[in-house]
Amino acid sequence: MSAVSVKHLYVTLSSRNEAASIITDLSFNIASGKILGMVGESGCGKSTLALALCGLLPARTSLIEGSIKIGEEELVGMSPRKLRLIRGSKVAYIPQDPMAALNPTITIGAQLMEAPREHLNLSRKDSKKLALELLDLVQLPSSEKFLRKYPHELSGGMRQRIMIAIAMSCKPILIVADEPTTALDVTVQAEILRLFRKITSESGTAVIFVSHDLGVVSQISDEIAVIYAGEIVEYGSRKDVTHNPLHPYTYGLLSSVPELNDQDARWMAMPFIGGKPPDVYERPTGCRFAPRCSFRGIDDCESTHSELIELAPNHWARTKHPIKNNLIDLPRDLNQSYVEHSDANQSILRVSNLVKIYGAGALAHKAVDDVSLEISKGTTFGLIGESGSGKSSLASCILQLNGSYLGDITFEGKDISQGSTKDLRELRRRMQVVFQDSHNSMNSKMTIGKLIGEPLEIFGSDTPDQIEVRVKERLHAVGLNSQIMDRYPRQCSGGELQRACIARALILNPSLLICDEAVASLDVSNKAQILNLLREIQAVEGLTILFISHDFATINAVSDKIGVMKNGKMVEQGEPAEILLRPQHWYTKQLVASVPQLERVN
Amino acid sequence: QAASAAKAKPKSTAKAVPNVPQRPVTVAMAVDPVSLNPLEQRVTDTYSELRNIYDPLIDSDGKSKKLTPILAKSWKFIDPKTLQLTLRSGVKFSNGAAFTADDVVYTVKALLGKLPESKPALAAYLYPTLTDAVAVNATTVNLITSSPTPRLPIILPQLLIIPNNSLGAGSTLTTTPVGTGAYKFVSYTPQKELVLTAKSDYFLGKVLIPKVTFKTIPDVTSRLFSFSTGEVDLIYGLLPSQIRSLGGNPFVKVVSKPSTRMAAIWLDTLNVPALKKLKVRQALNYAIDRQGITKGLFQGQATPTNALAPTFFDPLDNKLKPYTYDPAKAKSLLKKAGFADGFDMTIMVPQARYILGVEAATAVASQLQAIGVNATIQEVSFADFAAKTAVRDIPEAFFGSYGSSGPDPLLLYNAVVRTGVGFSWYNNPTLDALLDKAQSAADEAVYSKALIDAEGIIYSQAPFIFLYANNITWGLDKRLAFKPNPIQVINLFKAKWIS
Amino acid sequence: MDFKKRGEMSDLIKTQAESSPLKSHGLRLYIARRLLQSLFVFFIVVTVIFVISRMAADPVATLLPPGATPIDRENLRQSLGLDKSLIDQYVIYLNNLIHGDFGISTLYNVPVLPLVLNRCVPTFALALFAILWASVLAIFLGVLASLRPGSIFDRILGGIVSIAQGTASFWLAVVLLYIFSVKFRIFPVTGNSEGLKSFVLPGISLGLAPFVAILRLTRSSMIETLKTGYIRNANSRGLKTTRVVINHAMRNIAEPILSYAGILFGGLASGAVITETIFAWPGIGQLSMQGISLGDYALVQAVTMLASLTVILLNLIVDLINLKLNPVAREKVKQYGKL
Amino acid sequence: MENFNSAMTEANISIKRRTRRRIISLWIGLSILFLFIVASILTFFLHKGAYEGNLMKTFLPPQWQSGGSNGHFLGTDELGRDLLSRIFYGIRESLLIGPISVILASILGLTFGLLSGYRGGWLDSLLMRITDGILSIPILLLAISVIGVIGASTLTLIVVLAISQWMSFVRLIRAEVIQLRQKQFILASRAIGANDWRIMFKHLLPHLIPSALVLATLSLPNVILLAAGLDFLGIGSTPPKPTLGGMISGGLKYLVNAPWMAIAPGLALMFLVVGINMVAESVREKLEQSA
Ligand SMILES: Nc1ncnc2c1ncn2[C@@H]1O[C@H](COP(=O)(O)OP(=O)(O)OP(=O)(O)O)[C@@H](O)[C@H]1O
Ligand SMILES: Nc1ncnc2c1ncn2[C@@H]1O[C@H](COP(=O)(O)OP(=O)(O)OP(=O)(O)O)[C@@H](O)[C@H]1O
Ligand SMILES: [Mg+2]
Ligand SMILES: [Mg+2]
Repeated sequence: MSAVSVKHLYVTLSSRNEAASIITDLSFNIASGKILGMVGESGCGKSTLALALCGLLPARTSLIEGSIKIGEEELVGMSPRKLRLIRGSKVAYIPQDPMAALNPTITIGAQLMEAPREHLNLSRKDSKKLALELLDLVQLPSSEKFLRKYPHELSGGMRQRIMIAIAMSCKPILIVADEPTTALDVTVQAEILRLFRKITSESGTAVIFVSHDLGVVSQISDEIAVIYAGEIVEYGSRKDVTHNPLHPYTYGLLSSVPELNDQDARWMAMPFIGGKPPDVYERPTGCRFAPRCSFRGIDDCESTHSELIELAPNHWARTKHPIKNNLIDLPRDLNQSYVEHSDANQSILRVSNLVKIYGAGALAHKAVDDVSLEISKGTTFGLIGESGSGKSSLASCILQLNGSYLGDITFEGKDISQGSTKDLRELRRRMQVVFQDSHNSMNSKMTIGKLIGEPLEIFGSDTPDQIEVRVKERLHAVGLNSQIMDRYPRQCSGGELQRACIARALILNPSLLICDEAVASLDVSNKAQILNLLREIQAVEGLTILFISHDFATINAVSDKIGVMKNGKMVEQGEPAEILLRPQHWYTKQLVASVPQLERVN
Repeated sequence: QAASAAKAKPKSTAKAVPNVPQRPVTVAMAVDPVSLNPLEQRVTDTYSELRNIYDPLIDSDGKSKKLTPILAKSWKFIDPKTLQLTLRSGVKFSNGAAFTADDVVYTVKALLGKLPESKPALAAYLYPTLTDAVAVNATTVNLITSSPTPRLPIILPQLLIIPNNSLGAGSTLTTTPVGTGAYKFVSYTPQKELVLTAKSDYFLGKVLIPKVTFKTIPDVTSRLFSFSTGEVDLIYGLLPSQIRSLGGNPFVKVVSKPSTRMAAIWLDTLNVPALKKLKVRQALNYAIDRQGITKGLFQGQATPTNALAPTFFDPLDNKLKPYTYDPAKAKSLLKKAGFADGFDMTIMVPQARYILGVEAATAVASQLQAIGVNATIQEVSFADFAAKTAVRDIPEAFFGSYGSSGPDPLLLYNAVVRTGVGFSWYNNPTLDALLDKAQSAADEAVYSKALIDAEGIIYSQAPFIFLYANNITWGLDKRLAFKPNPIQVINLFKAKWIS
Repeated sequence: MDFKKRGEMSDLIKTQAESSPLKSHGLRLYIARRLLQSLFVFFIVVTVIFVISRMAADPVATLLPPGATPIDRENLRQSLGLDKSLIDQYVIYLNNLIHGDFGISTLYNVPVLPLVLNRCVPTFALALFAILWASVLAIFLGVLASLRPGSIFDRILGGIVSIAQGTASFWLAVVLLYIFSVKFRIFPVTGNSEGLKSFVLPGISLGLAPFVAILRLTRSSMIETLKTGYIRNANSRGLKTTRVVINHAMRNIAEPILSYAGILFGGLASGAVITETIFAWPGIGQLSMQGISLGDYALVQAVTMLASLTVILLNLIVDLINLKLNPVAREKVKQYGKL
Repeated sequence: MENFNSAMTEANISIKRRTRRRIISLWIGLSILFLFIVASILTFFLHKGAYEGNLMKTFLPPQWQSGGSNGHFLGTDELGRDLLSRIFYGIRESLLIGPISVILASILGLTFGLLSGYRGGWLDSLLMRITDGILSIPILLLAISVIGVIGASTLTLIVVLAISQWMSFVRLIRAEVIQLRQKQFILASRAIGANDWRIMFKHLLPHLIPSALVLATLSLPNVILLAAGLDFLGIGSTPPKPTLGGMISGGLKYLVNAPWMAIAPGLALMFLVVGINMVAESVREKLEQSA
């Protein structure tokens, strides 16, 4: 018998004046000890599902219909009181951000012991014993001293381990983990994934693992459900789904997972699914994926809504036209391959022995420790490293946005460290930056048009009309419609906004563009499109790019040269292929090994 | 002038009803005593409280020239500048020490700042001519003045006698007063209460009320509330409207007595062109509806006046024809004076100082507006008021209510109309000459004539807008026999419970 | 998937071993820093009061009796050092303060400092009473309201609080006095001599404003706290609401409420001026009211300085308590000696 | 499906209801304020009744009570002045002084908060210590000290009230600027070469307006109450301007005989504050929702 069985689940949420059916007709089972990976783009209803399964949706504004059976208990229609007793004991929840989920003012020991004391009526002593066992289970030092620690004393990975320990504390039937590793570094993510596997197989707890990253899901899951616009579009064993995708959406997701070993990545356009999932209020009546599907129009799929069909044994898909196996060899749009820009030997930026120290005296902290690098004109330098390794610090030193530092930076043949205010102004024109969080790096109180035109306003003597013309040109170049000029940042999607950021950075025609995690917060398709765009612009305009990322696949796809940072030091530099195939430093080796990858069939 | 003490004594005790049990009395006061040292205060309330602990040499009833011997048996001028007093013997301070001439000398020296390392005490300004005191023998003392001061005895009631050598280093007088008075000091909690008990061997007779508590209640409404609930037995300074609210209360008695304070608008006749004109000043006086103010605002608890001094002061000319309420006449006078279109006149008035003072000033201003004078009022805190009048920084006029420090019109005139003195904004050599004459007149007839003439000048020259004399309203428990005094001194020596 | 055990453990060890450079004396450093800061703040207060006192057209005029002569005035001017330059006056003033000389009360003719200190106790007792009922009731009601924002209870309470805020405390005081003391004779009209009974009416009028403020603060910070990830997560563990509120949320709203203590006390000191006058309460509020109406500025200034000194010290203490309650801040202080 | 729909509508109603409630309370608040504003405007035609009394008609009770007079809806005071006209005047005074001082406070607060938060360093420390200092002085005592020394006038009152509030504005704005300063759009603006003035006034200021607005609406009732307190103590606006606080203090003396004299202005003050509060809360909720 399956541990968890969900049948014809409908979830409707209400906000403002409208009711939105977020999830429609969702069914699946999980056996104990198995992991179900739930994958889909942002806004497809993954988190809503996770909350519904834990009975955590606010009763007053949500409506759940259908059946959720956890063990023997039917959750739908259960009284709030009973639901509370189920939560934590039968079904546990692990959220994305472990820092926000732990109370900063209470010791982790107390937080670990809470649920057992509530649900199992354990005494203080017993619950402490249990807490120590749980620490052991999640491979943390099981000492009383550790129990007395506060969340802020732990690293992100350790906190997520604590969250897992808390979830496991009452030996639940089901753990729902909503993107539990998204906020973590790859190396830590790999550890956590291993831990999940170990615990489920040992304890028999079933896990629903929600993620938007098919790579991650394919590493951990026994079964995979691909969710799109509130419904499952494909459902089957891991192998079936990743090797023989039947639904075009699954196919698109699979093809946009970059491949590390791909020697040609630098020169190939990255595949992506155009468009974005439909708004909950405007879902198509026919196949919900139809507007984005390259196979649409074959039949009436645009008008009729297909059922989930078992197309192969235990492999369901919501389509009448499954993709053929032979198509699985991922096609590349070779029309758009890029030409290498020539002046490769002419150095545009040279950083030598850069040291950045924050604080002073006993509190001094070396964020960048003796880093040297050189970038040739028209090429891309990829900088990779875990969070806190000093990538951004290095970038802002180069941009002269970070106060004083030690060492020399030469840009376009000039030492820019001792520039005057006038030199600094000139530098701003020549060197630009795009940040990770486009919502944060755009002033929400100004229109896109004003924001993009602002550098011209500051530097140029252009009239407002001239500015408008140039802004329109740039918008066009980054693939945006000029109508967007009158919109405010919050009225734009992440992808649009990141394009606007790029337009803003490029409007002064700089020679060096620094992209600090410029695509990290975008979903796969947007990420691919932006990377394609950057490389296109580089090819056309001869732009030099310093590309910072913590994601190896991304770096691999854009860089001519890669630098790996760890604890402020540059531990390794070289050609991408070199680094990937023959990493020298132990950290680089670990990094390369941790990258979640699809097992692909050859 | 001297009266016999023996006469007063049997009178006070004879009427006592022996079988009424005597209970403590609680009195509501608006402010704390400023100091427990009688020389370091200049506030009626404080004097009132300390009067029960200390005795003066001579006492007065506050309205007539009649003086009562207390610590002094008799007094006479042995020369125009020397007043000789014969002291009572056998009087004891509450610490057991006997009262002698040395105590008087010490008190005067302390007052004038003539002790080593001392400066003039706060109350010294009342005695501008007093220069020294000399003990002749144990029961005789001479008070010496710098110029002839025939009316020195009238202001001596303000001088409460402290024991010899009681001030200076290690003095406890300011925390535990020691006096010859009817009551002994028990305790003082600032902003709460001053508690006294009856002295068993008071030299003027038996003290009936066993314990007196002066309770400080600053808020006027709370004061009324605590009286109407019986928390206090005696209260004064009730507002006219509060009298009505006590009307239905069968346990209390309300007594209204004319006070010595005369309310008037001081006019700056020295600097303001309009006010320099007599016709204007008269016009202003004709514009005031005194009856309206005393009846409407004061609910009858005030009397219209045309003089500066209270009617019961002596000598006073009671035949003067009062300024009537005649706006038409006022207007025509203004016109004659060349101010048909009026003029600007700001009237400064202190807050929370005089009973209904601000309200009265407001009424005056609106009545002046009715005859075309652009009168506005400017409320200031009493501290500001005092400061501004002291530095003579006043607008065109101010509202004041001046109480005489003794029952003598001359004291009043000297303080408010004599050219160049602190509270005078008027300059009239004829008047000054009259006042000088009265000042040094040892002969009563000369003195009276000069003062009556002076009054006539003040009346007809109108350097003020005369307003009213308001009553002081006392509330007391019906069963308490106590005679309120016009200068608001609460001496409980003769008070008693009668049922 | 070949993991190097070394790398994984090194990550663990790193975070544990990343010990702070200052751990031993960071706390002391912080306390010293805060003390100095408080001292500086008090210095600013003192300076502000000095500036205000010299803004008067003629400071002497307000300090002398009406009968004073120009000579008296000149003498006083000299003894106050008013004939000297403003800087000299300031130095003299500071020097006096350091020696505990806050000036002479013109009203009582004694040094003001002992005068004021002697009368602090009743004021503190009343303030304590007011703050106790106000905070206990306000926190209780505020938490209840925050659990279901928008519920009928919340809205009724909101209405009451709004009306309470609009009720001027001086108005309420007299109306209460009239109803409960005069009409029903339940409580004494004035004074503090009838034990707890005396505290009721002045306590209510004085506590009204803090009650409103604390209730609003509790409600809004509780609503914010209940939205945080860890509260939602505590819910996902199936804990009882009361337990979530008491174990998790209360701790987190303690900080904003405690941080409000300084401002609250300042408000109480202001309120005491009016309340004590109406109820004839023998404390510094009434004293300063007397000082105000009779122009005893030295007195008012001393009360002001002491009140703000109390506020400053309170803020200091609250900061230290918050350190105790907030391990993140504590850690930070231990490490860096500052927040 | 029947069930579903009814449940859905219920869920919707609760949200709709909340919005509707907000709008209702906004409208109630606005109508109260509108009435009060009309009343203040009426005062320009009422001069006589409020200032000029009829000494023959003192202490008249409200019109509906026995002994009440037709011309005087709420009765008269100790000088026979019409209480209603005086209350209108008092409201006008509150509605003038309150907003002006709050505006003054927010302008000061915005400027200094922006400088302090953006510049940081010694300027920030100094400004913060100064605000700490002034905030530590009990506001009534501060007001009393200032007014006691330089004298009461409408201008003094406004300045004192503004002083009492601007510190909270500085603190709020500063805290917000410090938060905003860390946001990437500031770094991004610096990267495109914007100077400090541009960043402060073009980029930061628009973000600060909503919270300044919220704080302003929240401090308006406080200011009005504080002004009433000062008027109660007799150190607020210069008399004989009728003020609500002054009328309460005057009226309380006659609480036993003429209770209307204290109760009417007290209620007017209460309604004024409640009205402003209702509007303020709605504005705050609205701004929070859109944020
Ligand atoms: N109360 C609500 N009313 C209406 N729509 C809602 C409500 N809550 C969420 N939604 C919408 O439901 C959709 C699904 O949201 P959900 O958070 O479950 O997506 P997700 O797949 O977890 O996305 P992500 O990857 O970004 O976390 C979104 O489009 C969201 O805008
Ligand atoms: N302004 C600052 N003051 C003090 N320390 C800082 C400051 N900025 C960054 N640091 C510290 O410097 C180190 C490097 O930070 P940096 O932001 O450069 O890392 P990163 O590699 O960009 O990390 P991420 O991937 O999380 O963006 C971190 O330990 C960080 O805490
Ligand atoms: Mg989600
Ligand atoms: Mg970074």
